[in-house]
Amino acid sequence: MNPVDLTTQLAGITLRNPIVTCSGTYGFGEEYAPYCPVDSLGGITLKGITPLPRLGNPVPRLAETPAGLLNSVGLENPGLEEFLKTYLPKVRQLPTEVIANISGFSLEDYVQLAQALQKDSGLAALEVNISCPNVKHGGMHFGTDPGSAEEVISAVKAATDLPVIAKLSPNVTDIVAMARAAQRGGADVLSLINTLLGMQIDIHQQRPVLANTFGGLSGPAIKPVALRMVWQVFAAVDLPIIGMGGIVTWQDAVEFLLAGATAVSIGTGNFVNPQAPLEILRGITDYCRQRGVASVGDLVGLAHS
Amino acid sequence: MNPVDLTTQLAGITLRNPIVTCSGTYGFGEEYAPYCPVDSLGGITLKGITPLPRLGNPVPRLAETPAGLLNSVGLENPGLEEFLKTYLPKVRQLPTEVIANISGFSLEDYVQLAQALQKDSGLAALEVNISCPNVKHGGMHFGTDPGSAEEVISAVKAATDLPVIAKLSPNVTDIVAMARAAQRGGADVLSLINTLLGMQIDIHQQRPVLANTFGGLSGPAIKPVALRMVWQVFAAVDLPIIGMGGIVTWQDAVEFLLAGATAVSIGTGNFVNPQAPLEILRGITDYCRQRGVASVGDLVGLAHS
Amino acid sequence: MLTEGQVILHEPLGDEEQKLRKLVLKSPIASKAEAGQFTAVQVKDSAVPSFDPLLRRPISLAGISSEKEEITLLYRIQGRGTEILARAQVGDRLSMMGPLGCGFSLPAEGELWLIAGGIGIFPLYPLAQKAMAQGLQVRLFWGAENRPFLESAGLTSWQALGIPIELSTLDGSLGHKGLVTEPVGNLLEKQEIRGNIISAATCGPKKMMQAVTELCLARQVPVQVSLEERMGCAVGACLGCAVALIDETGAKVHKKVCQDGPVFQGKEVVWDESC
Amino acid sequence: MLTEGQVILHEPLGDEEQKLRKLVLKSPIASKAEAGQFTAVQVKDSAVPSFDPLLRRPISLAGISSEKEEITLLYRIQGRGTEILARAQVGDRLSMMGPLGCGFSLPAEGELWLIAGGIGIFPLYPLAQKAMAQGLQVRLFWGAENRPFLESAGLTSWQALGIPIELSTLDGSLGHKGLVTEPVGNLLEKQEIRGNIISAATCGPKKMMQAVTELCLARQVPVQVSLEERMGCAVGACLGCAVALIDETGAKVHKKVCQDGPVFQGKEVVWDESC
Ligand SMILES: Cc1cc2nc3c(=O)[nH]c(=O)nc-3n(C[C@H](O)[C@H](O)[C@H](O)COP(=O)(O)OP(=O)(O)OC[C@H]3O[C@@H](n4cnc5c(N)ncnc54)[C@H](O)[C@@H]3O)c2cc1C
Ligand SMILES: Cc1cc2nc3c(=O)[nH]c(=O)nc-3n(C[C@H](O)[C@H](O)[C@H](O)COP(=O)(O)OP(=O)(O)OC[C@H]3O[C@@H](n4cnc5c(N)ncnc54)[C@H](O)[C@@H]3O)c2cc1C
Ligand SMILES: Cc1cc2nc3c(=O)[nH]c(=O)nc-3n(C[C@H](O)[C@H](O)[C@H](O)COP(=O)(O)O)c2cc1C
Ligand SMILES: Cc1cc2nc3c(=O)[nH]c(=O)nc-3n(C[C@H](O)[C@H](O)[C@H](O)COP(=O)(O)O)c2cc1C
Ligand code: FES
Ligand code: FES
Repeated sequence: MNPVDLTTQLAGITLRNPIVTCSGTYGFGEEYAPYCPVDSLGGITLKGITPLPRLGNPVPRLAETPAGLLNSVGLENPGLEEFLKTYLPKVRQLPTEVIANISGFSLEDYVQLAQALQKDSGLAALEVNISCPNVKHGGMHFGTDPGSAEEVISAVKAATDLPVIAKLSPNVTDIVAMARAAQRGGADVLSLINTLLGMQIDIHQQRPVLANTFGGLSGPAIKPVALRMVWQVFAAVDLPIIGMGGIVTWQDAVEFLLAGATAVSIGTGNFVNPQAPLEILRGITDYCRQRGVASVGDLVGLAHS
Repeated sequence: MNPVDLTTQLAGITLRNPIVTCSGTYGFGEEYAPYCPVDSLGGITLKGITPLPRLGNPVPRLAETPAGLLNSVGLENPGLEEFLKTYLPKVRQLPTEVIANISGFSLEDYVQLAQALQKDSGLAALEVNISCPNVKHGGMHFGTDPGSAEEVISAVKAATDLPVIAKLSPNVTDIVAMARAAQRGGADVLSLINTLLGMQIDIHQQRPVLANTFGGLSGPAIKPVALRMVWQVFAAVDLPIIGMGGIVTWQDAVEFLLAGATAVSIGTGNFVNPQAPLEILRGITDYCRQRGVASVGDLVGLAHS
Repeated sequence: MLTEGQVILHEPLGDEEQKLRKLVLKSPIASKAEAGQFTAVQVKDSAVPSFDPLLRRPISLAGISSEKEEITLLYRIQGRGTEILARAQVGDRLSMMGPLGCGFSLPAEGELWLIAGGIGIFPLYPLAQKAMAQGLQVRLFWGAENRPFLESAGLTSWQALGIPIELSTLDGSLGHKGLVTEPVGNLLEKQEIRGNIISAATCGPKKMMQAVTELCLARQVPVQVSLEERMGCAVGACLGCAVALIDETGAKVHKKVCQDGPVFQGKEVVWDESC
Repeated sequence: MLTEGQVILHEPLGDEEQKLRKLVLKSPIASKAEAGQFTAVQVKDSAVPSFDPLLRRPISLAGISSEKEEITLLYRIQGRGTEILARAQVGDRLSMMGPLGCGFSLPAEGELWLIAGGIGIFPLYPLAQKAMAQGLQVRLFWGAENRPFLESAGLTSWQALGIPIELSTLDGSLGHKGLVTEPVGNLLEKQEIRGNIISAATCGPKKMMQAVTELCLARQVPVQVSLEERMGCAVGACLGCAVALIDETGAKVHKKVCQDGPVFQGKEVVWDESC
């Protein structure tokens, strides 16, 4: 039996396989290492960083929902300076491709972050989060207005020599319009989806469960929406896609590949099963083998035909 | 112990309690009668009708997802003429308030339907579905563009003397903008949410499960999104809200009331438990009694303060 | 009717590897049910509520005993729903809706041919019992993968009825080697049966039922077909389970498998469309 | 470490109406665990996968036996997660992550006061055992609703340790009537204990731990607190379980209950903020 070729090309980055992990769910790459060897992953995406350190939102920050998870972490992060000093030297040693994730409240924020993160940082790519729904001021704007999205992506693109991944918010009327805007801005890859804005109410205390009222919904509950958006964007825009949103099992991952994702990213799934990436990798490999698929890339978008 | 006052006022309509059922999930009111006495309901909403009969989409039309259901029924309905002839005489006899639900592909469609349905029809209100995601041409447009939404609601309002309920789609960037547009158009009540657009892929056959590719996601999976939208609209727009999306238990229903819904509507929950409306009614009543709440209306929006 | 059925017996049906199960429940459904009707059973494996999986599963009534107030469900473990169902223990109570839908109707006289494909055999047994009780002649055609399946899925009970049985297997391990439609077609061709009053009822894979219907109609044999479709409400309220039919006027209409069916007149079904 | 723990014993702890459970598992976690650490256990009640409920539940290690490779979890049935957990049968295997977090540290010498509120008692028992093994003097203050709770939640095991115990109940049914902080405060006030080297460890409701911390710090008694927060990953990767602390420089920082805690120095915790 021939081995299945798992290597995955994403706009010049070569991943050993199509499995990556989602920003904000995988810390800075070391936390899950005892559960899932980092060198078995195609890549990891780091927690989103901002120019200045952020304490994030008050707790409770999490709420469980039917087959889902609400979070209102609110972009807690050490800030750019501390990231460069303390985290970057460690993450660049990790035996996998490392994608940084950046967030900002203004165009200047994004540019400042992008300028500080170039190819010589050892990072593989820059994922631009224009979609975090938790930050009240500004964050949402870039992710829901095509004009602003184009502007911020092209500013980032101009500021760094790293490949640029635009991470899209699902909280929009027209995901394809957002994807096209990111493409016009020069994005090399699209990453979708971020979380859906949701909330939960504590009926005993008669107030929202999350201290921040709203949070981002992730996990299996949102998988049908994520898959639909990957499908739509694949059909309309000629850029590679990192698909995410509710992937826990290998079957979920195969759905995303067939819908048009070149790589798949695991977020909340890690909380359910810290070995989910490993099991997904194994499952995808077996699926290819059983069907005589020589390269995992051959699955991408197959359900469209 | 004083009895709890369950009567619910919705823009001039008096419901005996705040429990109604969702359009498209409760047929024309008789199908579930053996499971849940119609006279125990505050109201029922009929399957959406269009001017002409529609066969709807090919099967499979349903797919189960984690804590959710995708449907692509595609507005199958007997059309206005047959509705008036065969269905209306029966539904107007039902011992509860009956809300008709209308859909169209043009402004004229909506006006035609609205003109045919006046107070003397015996109906309690007209719910205008500007949000059905299943129809490829037109349907979505009214539900995602504030200008068109305002236009269609005001045309309907002008054409009927029945109270007008605008049913909003969650597939938008800004639900409050849509709610405001409906208010400007003269809506008496807002109803939210309709289904989220989603899909599922059959990894064995390598094609979408639904013959129509996309379908509307309903059920517990979408509850956090629905609740958030009800919360946002309640905070911003001064119109009564019928809240729906994933309500199966009485606790779910109380969450919606506390978020700002004046009435709650059960859709997919009926499929899970055909006595869900009864159990929800009982649960809400006990909740009020145990907390010394005299009238269910006192719960509405309570979690905002 | 929404009631709880209490599990009285739950055991593998035949060889374990066929993944077939027999589930007998004490249920008031028994007193009202007819052959061809079904129940929508909640699949849950725990006293603690969960919304995943969400929906009930439609399962045909494969045995109806109104005296004992018992119904029998026969099913194959196929996915998560039936896997969960398979874990029900004797004594457990399952939430069931039913009897649902419209079952088979019996001809007034003559010979009733039952034509089954695979697990499509299950709803036909109570029909055979009822037909024989009414003095009709019953004949079974049953096709499947192979002998172990047929033997597991209840062949002996059928043989016990003492009716003529024509078996087919794809691998030839029992009966005719090939499709069930072949023996059906052969017998329909025979001169001597031409004079008889024959009607047919079929249940199985869609393609097979279509072929059976075409064969029968070509010989003016009326045929009832039992269709399957994914269900939401199971009571006619959601239009999830639509099937396309040609009505008396020749117009294409949609009916609901759950409420108008699952049994339809074969001549009405529009086979070549999914809906 | 992700391993499967096999259920060896699972029984009500004390009165059924207290809804407390004792769960003993054979688990490699035992060989590495320290008092104050916890495990994140998957709550599922069926062999068939389900995503509702979705998340693991953090439960403290209430007993650690490295010789027998056994851990004990004590918990109260509160919601769906623990209800499902309560259905685990002897022989079942539960997926567990752990040992997780940073536990209590022991002082080098002197007297260790354990101050518990309600089920906050559970992680303190292995700490008491370890402290006594190292020759420290241990004293317990334990407050709860009423006598049946205290007796159910393990009072006899504590009494068996032969240490001084001050009980409080809200209804006065056992020990001091009132809050656990009152006996703690009273003893701290007493002249004679002033000279001793005392340190404290507390676990219980947040408000109670805050009061305990304030009392202790006012008397220069160092106090460790075991905090609770809702968890996503349980390994420090999601920042769901943040707690606000004041670091050495006086700056407000966030730490993670799951990774940096659950045990923190009381003096560092910013109590008046949720985060
Ligand atoms: C009227 C009727 C009678 C039936 N009688 C029987 C019977 O007697 N014995 C038996 O073994 N099976 C029967 N089935 C099929 C049975 O409902 C499906 O096998 C079962 O739902 C799929 O297995 P699962 O739930 O384990 O799969 P899952 O993977 O858990 O199902 C996922 C979803 O797909 C739907 N689905 C999958 N396959 C089918 C199918 N073939 N038909 C309808 N929905 C499907 C399920 O309802 C569910 O919503 C009947 C179906 C219908 C419509
Ligand atoms: C470090 C740590 C150690 C713990 N040790 C114990 C123990 O030894 N014994 C014990 O009985 N309980 C313990 N708990 C609390 C236990 O995790 C919660 O009681 C339990 O998650 C809530 O019960 P449930 O899952 O049945 O409720 P559900 O209603 O099913 O929970 C819903 C959600 O809320 C979260 N949640 C609810 N209450 C709490 C809470 N108080 N703290 C954190 N998350 C919560 C759950 O994790 C879940 O995500 C501990 C919690 C933490 C953080
Ligand atoms: C706790 C948590 C924190 C997150 N933080 C970030 C973040 O900092 N930046 C970002 O782009 N996305 C963030 N996300 C979104 C995820 O990267 C991912 O897009 C989303 O959760 C959907 O995938 P999933 O369903 O597999 O979790 C976060 C998600 C979770 C659950
Ligand atoms: C099978 C099905 C058919 C539906 N048909 C309609 C319809 O005709 N008109 C409409 O406005 N909404 C329709 N809906 C949407 C529901 O009325 C409701 O808004 C949505 O399902 C969310 O509520 P739920 O989660 O309680 O089901 C339909 C939903 C389902 C599941
Ligand atoms: S399943 Fe709802 S109409 Fe048939
Ligand atoms: S639970 Fe994820 S960081 Fe603590």
